Amino acid sequence: MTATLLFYILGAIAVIATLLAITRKNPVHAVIYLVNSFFALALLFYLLGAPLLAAWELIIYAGAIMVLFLFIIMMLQLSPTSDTIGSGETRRQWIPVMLLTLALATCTLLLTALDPSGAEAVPRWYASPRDFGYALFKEYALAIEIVSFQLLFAAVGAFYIGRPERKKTEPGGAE
Amino acid sequence: MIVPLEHLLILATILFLLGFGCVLARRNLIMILIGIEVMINAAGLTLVGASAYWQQVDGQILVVFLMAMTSAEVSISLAMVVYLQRRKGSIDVRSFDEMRG
Amino acid sequence: MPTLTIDNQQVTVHDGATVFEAAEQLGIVIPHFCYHKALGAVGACRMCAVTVHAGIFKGLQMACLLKVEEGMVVTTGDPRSVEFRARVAEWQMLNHPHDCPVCDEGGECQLQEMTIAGGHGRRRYRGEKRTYNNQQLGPFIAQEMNRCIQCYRCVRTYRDYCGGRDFGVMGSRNRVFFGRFQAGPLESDFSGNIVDVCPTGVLTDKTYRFKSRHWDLQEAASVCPHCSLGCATLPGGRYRELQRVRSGINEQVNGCFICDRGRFGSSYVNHPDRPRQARLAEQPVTVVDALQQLAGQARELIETHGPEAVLLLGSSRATLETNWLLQRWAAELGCRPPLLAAHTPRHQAARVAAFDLADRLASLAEVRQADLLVLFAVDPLAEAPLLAVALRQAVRNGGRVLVYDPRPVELPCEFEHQSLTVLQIRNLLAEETVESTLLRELLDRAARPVLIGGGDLLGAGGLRHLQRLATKASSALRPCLVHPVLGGPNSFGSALLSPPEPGEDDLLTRLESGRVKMLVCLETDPLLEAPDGERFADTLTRLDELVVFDYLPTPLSVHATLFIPSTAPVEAAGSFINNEGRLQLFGRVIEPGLPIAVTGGGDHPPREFFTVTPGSDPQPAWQLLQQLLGGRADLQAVRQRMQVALPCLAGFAELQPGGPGLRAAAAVAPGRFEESLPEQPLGSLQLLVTPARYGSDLFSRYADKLAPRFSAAGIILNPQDAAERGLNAGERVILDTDAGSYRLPLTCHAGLAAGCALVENSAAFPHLVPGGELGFCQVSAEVAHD
Amino acid sequence: MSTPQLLFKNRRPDETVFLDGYRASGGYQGLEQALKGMTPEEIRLLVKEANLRGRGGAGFPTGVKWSFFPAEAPGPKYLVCNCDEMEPGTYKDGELLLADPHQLVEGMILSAFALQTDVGYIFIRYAYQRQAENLRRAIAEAEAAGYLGKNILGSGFDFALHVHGSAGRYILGEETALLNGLEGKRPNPRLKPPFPATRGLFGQPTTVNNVETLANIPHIVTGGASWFRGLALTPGSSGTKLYGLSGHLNVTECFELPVGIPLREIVENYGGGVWQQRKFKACLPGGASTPYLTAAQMDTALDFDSLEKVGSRFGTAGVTVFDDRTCMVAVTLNLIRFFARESCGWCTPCRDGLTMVRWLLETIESGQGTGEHLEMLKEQLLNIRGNSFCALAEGAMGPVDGLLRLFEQEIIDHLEAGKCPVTGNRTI
Amino acid sequence: MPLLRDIKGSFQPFWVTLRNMFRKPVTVQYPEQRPELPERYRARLILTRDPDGAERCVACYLCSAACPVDCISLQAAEAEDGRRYAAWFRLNFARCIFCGLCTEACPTLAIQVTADFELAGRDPLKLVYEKEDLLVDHCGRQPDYNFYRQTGIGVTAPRGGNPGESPPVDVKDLLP
Amino acid sequence: MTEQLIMLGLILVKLLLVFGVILSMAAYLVLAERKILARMQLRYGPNRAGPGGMMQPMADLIKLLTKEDFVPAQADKWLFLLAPGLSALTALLTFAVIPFGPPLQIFGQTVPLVICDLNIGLLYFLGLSSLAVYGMALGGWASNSKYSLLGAIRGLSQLISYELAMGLSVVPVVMMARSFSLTEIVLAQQQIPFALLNPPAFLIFLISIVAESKRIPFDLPESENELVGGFHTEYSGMRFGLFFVGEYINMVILGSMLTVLFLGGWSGPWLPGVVWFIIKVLAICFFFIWVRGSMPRLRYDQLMNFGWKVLLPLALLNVLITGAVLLWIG
Repeated sequence: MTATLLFYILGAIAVIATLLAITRKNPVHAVIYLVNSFFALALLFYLLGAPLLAAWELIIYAGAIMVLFLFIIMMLQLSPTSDTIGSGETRRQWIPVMLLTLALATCTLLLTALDPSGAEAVPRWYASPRDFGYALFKEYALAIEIVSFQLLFAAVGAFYIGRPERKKTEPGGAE
Repeated sequence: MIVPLEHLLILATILFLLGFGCVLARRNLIMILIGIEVMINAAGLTLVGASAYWQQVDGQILVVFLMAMTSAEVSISLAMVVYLQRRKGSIDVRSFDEMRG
Repeated sequence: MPTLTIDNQQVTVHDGATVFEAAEQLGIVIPHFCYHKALGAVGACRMCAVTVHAGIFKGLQMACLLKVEEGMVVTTGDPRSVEFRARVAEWQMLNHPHDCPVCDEGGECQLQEMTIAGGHGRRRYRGEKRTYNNQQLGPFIAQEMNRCIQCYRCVRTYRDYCGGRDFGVMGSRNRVFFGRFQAGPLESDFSGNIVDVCPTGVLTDKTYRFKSRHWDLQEAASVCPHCSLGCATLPGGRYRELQRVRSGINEQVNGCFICDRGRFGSSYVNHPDRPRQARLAEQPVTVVDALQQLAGQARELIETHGPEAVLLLGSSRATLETNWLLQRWAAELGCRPPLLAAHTPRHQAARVAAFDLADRLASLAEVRQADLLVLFAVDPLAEAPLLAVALRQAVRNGGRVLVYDPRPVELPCEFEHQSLTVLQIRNLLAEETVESTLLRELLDRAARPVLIGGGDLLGAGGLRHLQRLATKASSALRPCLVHPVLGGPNSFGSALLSPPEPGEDDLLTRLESGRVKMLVCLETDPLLEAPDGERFADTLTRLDELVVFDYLPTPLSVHATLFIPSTAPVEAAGSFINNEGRLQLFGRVIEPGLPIAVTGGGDHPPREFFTVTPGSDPQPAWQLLQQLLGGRADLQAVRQRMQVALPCLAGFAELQPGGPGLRAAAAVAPGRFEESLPEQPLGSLQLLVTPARYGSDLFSRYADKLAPRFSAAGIILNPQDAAERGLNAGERVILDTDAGSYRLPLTCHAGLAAGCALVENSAAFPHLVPGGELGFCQVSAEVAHD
Repeated sequence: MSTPQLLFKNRRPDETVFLDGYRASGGYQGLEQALKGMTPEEIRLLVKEANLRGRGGAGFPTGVKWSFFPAEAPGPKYLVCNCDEMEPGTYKDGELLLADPHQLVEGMILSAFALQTDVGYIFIRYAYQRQAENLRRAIAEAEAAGYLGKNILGSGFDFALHVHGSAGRYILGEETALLNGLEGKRPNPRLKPPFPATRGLFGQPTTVNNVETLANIPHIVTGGASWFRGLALTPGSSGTKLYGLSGHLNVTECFELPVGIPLREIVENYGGGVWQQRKFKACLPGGASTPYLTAAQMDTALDFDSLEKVGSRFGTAGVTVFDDRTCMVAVTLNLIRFFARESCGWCTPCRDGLTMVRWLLETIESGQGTGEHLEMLKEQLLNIRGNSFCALAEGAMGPVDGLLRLFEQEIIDHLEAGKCPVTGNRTI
Repeated sequence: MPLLRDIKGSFQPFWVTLRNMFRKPVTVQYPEQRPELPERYRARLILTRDPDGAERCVACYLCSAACPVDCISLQAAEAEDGRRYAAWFRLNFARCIFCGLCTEACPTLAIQVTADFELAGRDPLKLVYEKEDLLVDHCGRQPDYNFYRQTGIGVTAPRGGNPGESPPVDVKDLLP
Repeated sequence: MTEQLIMLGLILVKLLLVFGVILSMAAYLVLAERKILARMQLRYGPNRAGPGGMMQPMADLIKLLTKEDFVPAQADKWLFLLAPGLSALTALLTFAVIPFGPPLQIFGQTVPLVICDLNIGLLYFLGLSSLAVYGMALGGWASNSKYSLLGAIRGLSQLISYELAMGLSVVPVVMMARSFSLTEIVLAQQQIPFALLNPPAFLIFLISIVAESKRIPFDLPESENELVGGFHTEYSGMRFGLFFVGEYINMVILGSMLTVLFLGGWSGPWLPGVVWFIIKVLAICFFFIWVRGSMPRLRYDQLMNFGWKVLLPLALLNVLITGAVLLWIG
C-alpha cells in the first residue's frame, strides 16, 4: 500500500519536475529541476528493487552528469535564453511538438490498454547488490569490456574536442 | 505488488515524451541535451520496471550500460557544446546553419 | 614665417615672434616672471633663459627677448639653462620670506611653481634679508612687500597698461619698492589687475584675504554682468559663497584684465537679504507649488480676460535662453509676446545695435588696434570701464582719441575732449555743423577708425545717425566700425530676440491701459531699472497679480504677490550677448544655497547635515520656465532649438564657456527712422543722469565689497550756469525734475557742457535712471527751512 | 714727456683754459676747417679711418657706431655726451674738463655736424660741479663766438648744446639708462634693440659718446686719420689716452700717454713706483670693472687688444695699483659693494646676484667661509656674467673673475686660516 | 635528492606547528596589558601651540589638501595682530586613516600625531573633533619652533626685527 | 505496530541526539580550530567570550543571527537563499548511515547505533557527497558575482576530480569487507583496521576527504586572498553561517567515514565503542586543523594535476592490486 502510494507520489514529482525542467528559461534552473526529477527516479528505482541502480542514479546522474552540465553552464556563463514557451514565436513552435507528443501518447495509451498483460501488477522484488554483481560480471562480462572501451573512446574524444584551451577535459568522460 | 505494469509504462512514456518534446522544441543545445537525458532515464525506468516485472536482474544490468553510455554521450556532447560556443559565441542551434542549402 | 627647432620639435611661427612664444605654441612652458602676455617682454627677471645652439646669438639667451630666426635650434632643458634658471630662482628667493603658509597666493603662486620648476630647493644664502614696511592700499588690495621679487609687472600693468598714476616704483638695487608715494587707496578703476599679474603674494585681494586656497575654489569660465562689454571672468566660490573674481582671458574682448567693478562687484551673490524662498502672498511655498499656481492663474486670466491680461517682461539681465523660453511660454499661453526689456529707450538703442549696426560692429580688440577713435556721448569709465583701457592701448599704439560728450570725461590716456550737449552731439552726428566736416575729414584719413557711441545719451536715434556716419566714412578698402555701448549685460541679446521693427507700445502704456491683470517680471525690477519708475509704481496697484522671478533683493520683489527665486549668473550656466554682438557662455561656479558661513552662524558649519541644502530653492530662470512649459530639455537642448529657430545663433550649441565666443548679429536693412528732438523749456537745464562708476548697476549696488567706492550724491553744473543762477560750489541746491525734487550739494566743473546738469545715478535717486528720453530740470538755490 | 699732448695740451695746474687760450692753442680750427671744407660724410669717414675707439670703457669703434646713425634722415636727432664718470678709479674726464672744456664743446659741434644732429646734451656727473661750470662757461663763450647756435660760422648748420646734471648714480653711465635719466624717467637701462641710433632720446635717433672720445674729434679733423693712428704704440691701436693713476703709487695723477704703453712704464716711470717701497701685487688696468693684472703681466701693453688677450680689459684706463699688503678679497669685496649698491634693480642677476656675491665675499673675507662658498662664488661668476640686462653686472664680475682666476689661492688661504691672511683681520 | 627533500619539506611544517603549540603565545592582552607603542606611532592628531602659547596653526589648508580621505576642513581668518589662524578646524576621526600626511604637510608643525590610539566609539559624530578638542596646551615635538619668527613678515616681532633680517628699507631715502 | 512505533521513536531519539552532538561538535570545532591555529601561531585565539573563550560559538551564533540577511540586487534570489541550506542539509543527511557504536541492548531490544543501517550505506554516502557540491555551486552561481562564480567553478571541477579518487579508494574496502553496509565494514575491521591492511587506499581517501571538505590545502573554492571568499563572498549572516556550519559538519562526517572505513569504527579496547568512535573522529578533526595550520594552499593547476594524474591512477592501481591479492588469498 505504502509502496503504491509512494510510486504515485514519486511519479508525480518526477513528471512535474521534468516538465518544469524542460520549460525553464535559465539552464541552471532546468538542471536543478532535473536533479529533482532524477532524485525521484532514483527512489522509484529503489522501490522497484534496484537499490544499487538507485544509488548509481544519484551518483552518476545527479552527482556527475548534472554537475557537469552545471559546470559547463557556469564556465560558458550562459545567459537565460529566450526560447521558452513564454514568448510568442516560440509558443507557436511548441504546437507541432504538442501535436506529435499527443499522438504518441495516444498511441501508447491505446497500446497499453489493448495489451492485457499491462494490467498485471509489478511485484515487490529485490535484487541485492551481490546478485546484481554476479549477473553483471559473469553473464555480461564481454558487454562490460565493450562499454569500458566505449567510455575510453568517449574520454579521448572529449579530450580531443575540448583540446584548444582546456588541457583537462571534462572529467565526466572517464566515468 | 506495487502498481500495475501499465501505470509504470505510462509514467515512463510521459517522461519520455516530455524529453522528446524538449528536444524538438528547444533551441538551446544544453536544453536539448537535457531532453535527451530525460528520455534516457525514461527508458531506464522502463527497464527497471521490466526487470522487476519479470524478476530478472538483466533489465537492471541494461540500465547500467545505459548509464555508462549516457556518461560517454554527455562527455562528448558537452565537449562539443564548449567547442561550438567558442566558435560561434552562442549555443543556439539556429546559429549552426552553415550547411543550410 | 621662420621655422625653428625647440627641444627637438619643429615649429613655424609668425615673423617677429619670440622664442618664448614659439615654445608656448609647442606647449613648452619656459619659466618666467616678468613676461606677461598683455604686458610683453622686458627681460628683467632673466628666468626664461634657454640655450641657443644655432642662431646669430648662441649660448644662453632670454627666450622672451630673442626673436625667432629661420633654422634656429633651441633647447630649454639642457644643463646650462637649467642651472642658470635655478640660480635665478635662488637669487629671487634671497629675500623672499618663509611665509607661504600665511600667504594668500600660496597654491597659485608663480614663484612657488617656478622655484620648483627652476630646481632651486635649498636656501644657501645666509645673509640678512631685506624687509620693507607695507602700505595700506585701500579696501581692495593688500600689500606685503617683503615677498616682492621685483618683476615690475604691477607697475607695468597699473601705469603702462591701465594708465593709473598713483602707483609706481621707488628706490634702486635690491631695495626697489612698488607702491604709492604715500599710503592710501589706489585711485585707478583697474587696480585689481595688479593682483592677477603679481606672480607672488605681494599684492593680494584684500576682500578675499585668508578666505580660501586656490585649490579649494570652484571656478568656471564666466562673463562679467556689470556692463555690456561682457568681459571674461573667472569667479571662484567655496562653501556656497562667491569669494572672488579673477580676470578671464578673451583676446577679442577684455584681453587679460577687468575693471574693479567687475572684480569686486560680485558679492551681490552673497547678499544677506537675497530672497531664497518662493512666496505666495507673503507665505512661503515650494517652487513647484508656486509654478503651478502661476501657470494656473495665467491660463485662467487669459481665458477670462483675453491675451492682454498677462504681460510677461523679460530683461537685459536675464540670459539669452531665459528670454527665449519666456517668448515660448508666452506663445504657449496665448498671451502677447513678452517685452524683453523694461527700459524701453535702452532697448530701442540695443535694437539699433543688433540690427542696423550688425555688419560694422567693432570688438574691443579692434578698438585697441584702431588709429582713430571718436567717442560720442560715452563716458567709458562709468559705462564700460574696460573700453577706457582699450582706448589707452589704442593711444599707446599711436592712435588718437576724440571725445564728444557733455560730461567731464576722464580717460587714462591722452584724448581730446569737446564738451557738447547731447543735442549738439546729435547735430554733429547728423552732419549739420562745421565740426562734422572736420570729423569726416579725419575719419577719411584714418586707417582703422572706430566710432564709439553711448546708447544711453544718444538713444536709438543717435545710434542710427552714428550708423549713417560710419557708412559714409567707410570705403571699399576699409570699413569704419562702430562700437556701441549698451545698457545691460544682455541688452544686445534681448534686442536680438525682439522683432527688428519695434512695436508701438511699451511697458508703461500697456500697464496704464488697465487691461493687464498679471505682470510677470523675469529678473528685472522696472522700479530701479527703467525710467519713470514712479509711474510704474502707480500702475502696480491696478494689477491683480505681480509675479517676480529674481535673485536680488529688489524693491519689486517685496511687492510681488508671487515671488519665485531664481539663480544669480554664477549659480547657473547661461549666455549673454555683449555690446558688439558676441555671444558668450558662462558656466556654473557654485550651487545655489546659503553659504556655510551663514548656516554655521559665522562659526564652523553645522555638525549635522541634511539631504537638502538650506536656501537651495533658487533654480535657474530657464529651468523654471522649462517647467512651466512642461518640457524636460536641458540647457544644451534649449540651445539646439534656439539655433534652429534663430539662424543668427548658428553654432550656439557647440559653444563652450571660456572661448572667444561667437559673433551673433542679424543685419537687416535699416528701417525708416524719424526723430523728433524735444524742445528745451526756457531757463531749464538738460538733465544728464549718468551711471556712477560704482553702485549704478544693480549688481554692484548690492555688492557690499564695493561700498567703499560708492561716491556721495551730488550735482555738477558748468560754472557759468551756476553763476547765472547765483549758485556756489559746495552749497546744497534743489534739483527739480519730472521724477521729483532733490536736495544736493553742488559741484562746478568747467568740463561739463554748458546748459547741462549732471547727476550720478545711485541708490539715493532710484528714479533717476540713466538713458531714456532727454529730460530737463530746474536747479535753484535752497530756500532756508523754517 | 715725449708723448704728444693732444687733450692735455692746455693743461695747467689749477687753471682752466677757456676760449682765448683754447683758440690760441689752435682750438676751433678744426671746426672752421670742417664746416667750410668738409661734408659730414667726410668727417664720419675720417673718424672711421682714424680707428678711434670709444674711451668710455667699452672701446667700440666710434666710426662704426656713427655709421649706424641715420645722419641724413629728417627729423630731430640728438648727440649726447656721456660725462657721468662714476667708475671707481677713473677721473680722466673730470681732469680734461677742468683743464680744457672747449675741447669737448668743439668735439661735440664737429660730431653734431658729422651726424647732422641739431641738439646736444652733456650729461655730467653730479659731483663734477666745477667741470659743469666750466662747460657752461665754455658753451656761453662758444655761443657768443658763433660756434654754437643758429647758422654756425655761416655754414647753415644749427646746433644747440645743453649741460644736464646727473642725479648721481653709476647706472646713468649706461647709455640707455642715461637717456632715460635725460628724459626724466627712472634710469633703468632700456631694452636693446632698438639701439639709441634708431630710437634713443625721446624716441629719436641718438648717439651717445664719451667726453674723451668727443674731445679727440677736433684733433683727428685737424691732424688727419693716419697721424692719429700713428700716435699709438701698438699696431691696431690709435691715438693717445688719458691714464688716471691711483692706488698704491707714489704719483697718482692723470697722464696723457699713447695707447699701447706698457704697464711697467706707467707704474715705474709715471706712477713713480709702488709706494712705501712695497712690491706691486696687482692692478686694475681700466677702472673697477676690469679684471686684475698681476706682477707677471707688468709688460703688457695697455691697449684694447693686448689686454683682451691677457683676460682683462682696457676700460677707461683708470689704472689702480695695489701693493703686496693688500688683501685682494677685500679689494674685490669693496668693489662689489659698490656695484651692488649701484645696481638699478631692474634685472635679477644684478639686483640679487650681486647681493649674493657680496655676501659670499663677506663670508670668505671674514674667514667664515668654506669650500662650498668658493664653489658658489664660481657659480655666481659663471651665471651672472653675460646674462644680465646691461653691462653693470657684467663689469662687476670683472674683478671677481680676476680674483678667482689669479688669486684663488688667496681665497683658499682665507678659508683655511679662518681670517684674512694678509691683514690678519677676522672681520671687516 | 630532491624527492627526499620534498618529502622532508612536506612533513617539516607539521613538526613546526606542533612544536609551536606548546610554546607561550606572544599576544599582548590589550585592555589588561598596555601595549608599548613606538615613539613615532601615528594615532590621534593634535594642534599644538608655539612657545609663546599662541596657536601654531595658521590655517594654510595644506593639511586638508594633503589629506587623502578629506577628513580635515577648516576656515582661515585674520586676527587683529595680523596673525592668520583657523576660525574653525574640524577633523573627522571617523574618516581619518592616521596616515600622518597632514603632519608632514604642516609647515608650522601645528598638527602633530600622538600615540593616543584609543578613539573607538559608537557614535561617529563624537569622532568629529573641533578645534577646541584638538588644541593642546603644549608645543608637542620641536618645542622651540615658532613659525612667525622665521617667516620674514612682521607679526610677532616688528618688521625686520626677526633674526636674519635687516631693518625695513626707507624707500624715500635718496641714498642707494 | 508498537514495535514499529518504538523503532521510529528510537530513530527520532537517535536523530536528535546525533544531530545535537554533531551540531555542537561542529560549533566547538570552530572554536577548537581557532584556538589550535592560534596556538600554532603563538597566539591565544578567542578568549573573551566566557571562560577561556568557551562561549565564543554562542557569540558567533548570536552575531550571525543578528546580522543583516543580505541578498545582492542581481542575484538569483531563490537559489541564493536555498544554497546554504542545501549545503548544510546534505552534510547532515550523510550521517544517517554512519554507525557510531556497537549495537546497544536497551529494554531487551537490540538498538543499532546507526540511524539507518542501509545495506548500500557506502553508496548512499557517495551519492550524498556528490550532491553536496550543489550547495556550493548554486550559491556561487546565484550570487552573480565574479568571485563567487569563479569559486563555484573551481569547486565543481575540484569535487568531481576528487570524488572519483575517493570512490575508487573505497572499492578495495568494499572488496575486503564484501559489503556495502557500513556496519559490516566496521565489523570486518574488528581485528585489523583497513588503514593498516591497505594503507594506499587510506591515504588516497584521506587526501580526497580533505579536498572534499574544501579545506587547506585544497580550499580553492573560497581562497580568500584571490577570490575574497569564493562561492560565499556575497553571503552574510546566518546564511553564511550555514555554509560555515556545513563545512564543519562535513569535517565531522568525513572524519566519521574515515573512521568507519579505515580505522575500525567504534572498535577498540577498554573503552566503550561510542567513545572510541568519538576519539577517533576528533583525532581526525585535529589532523584536519593541523594540516590547515601547516600547509600552504595549492595552486589550481597543481590541484587538478594531483587529482587526475596521481590520485586517480594510484586508486585504480590499488583496486587492481587489492583485487589480485584478494583473489590470490581466495
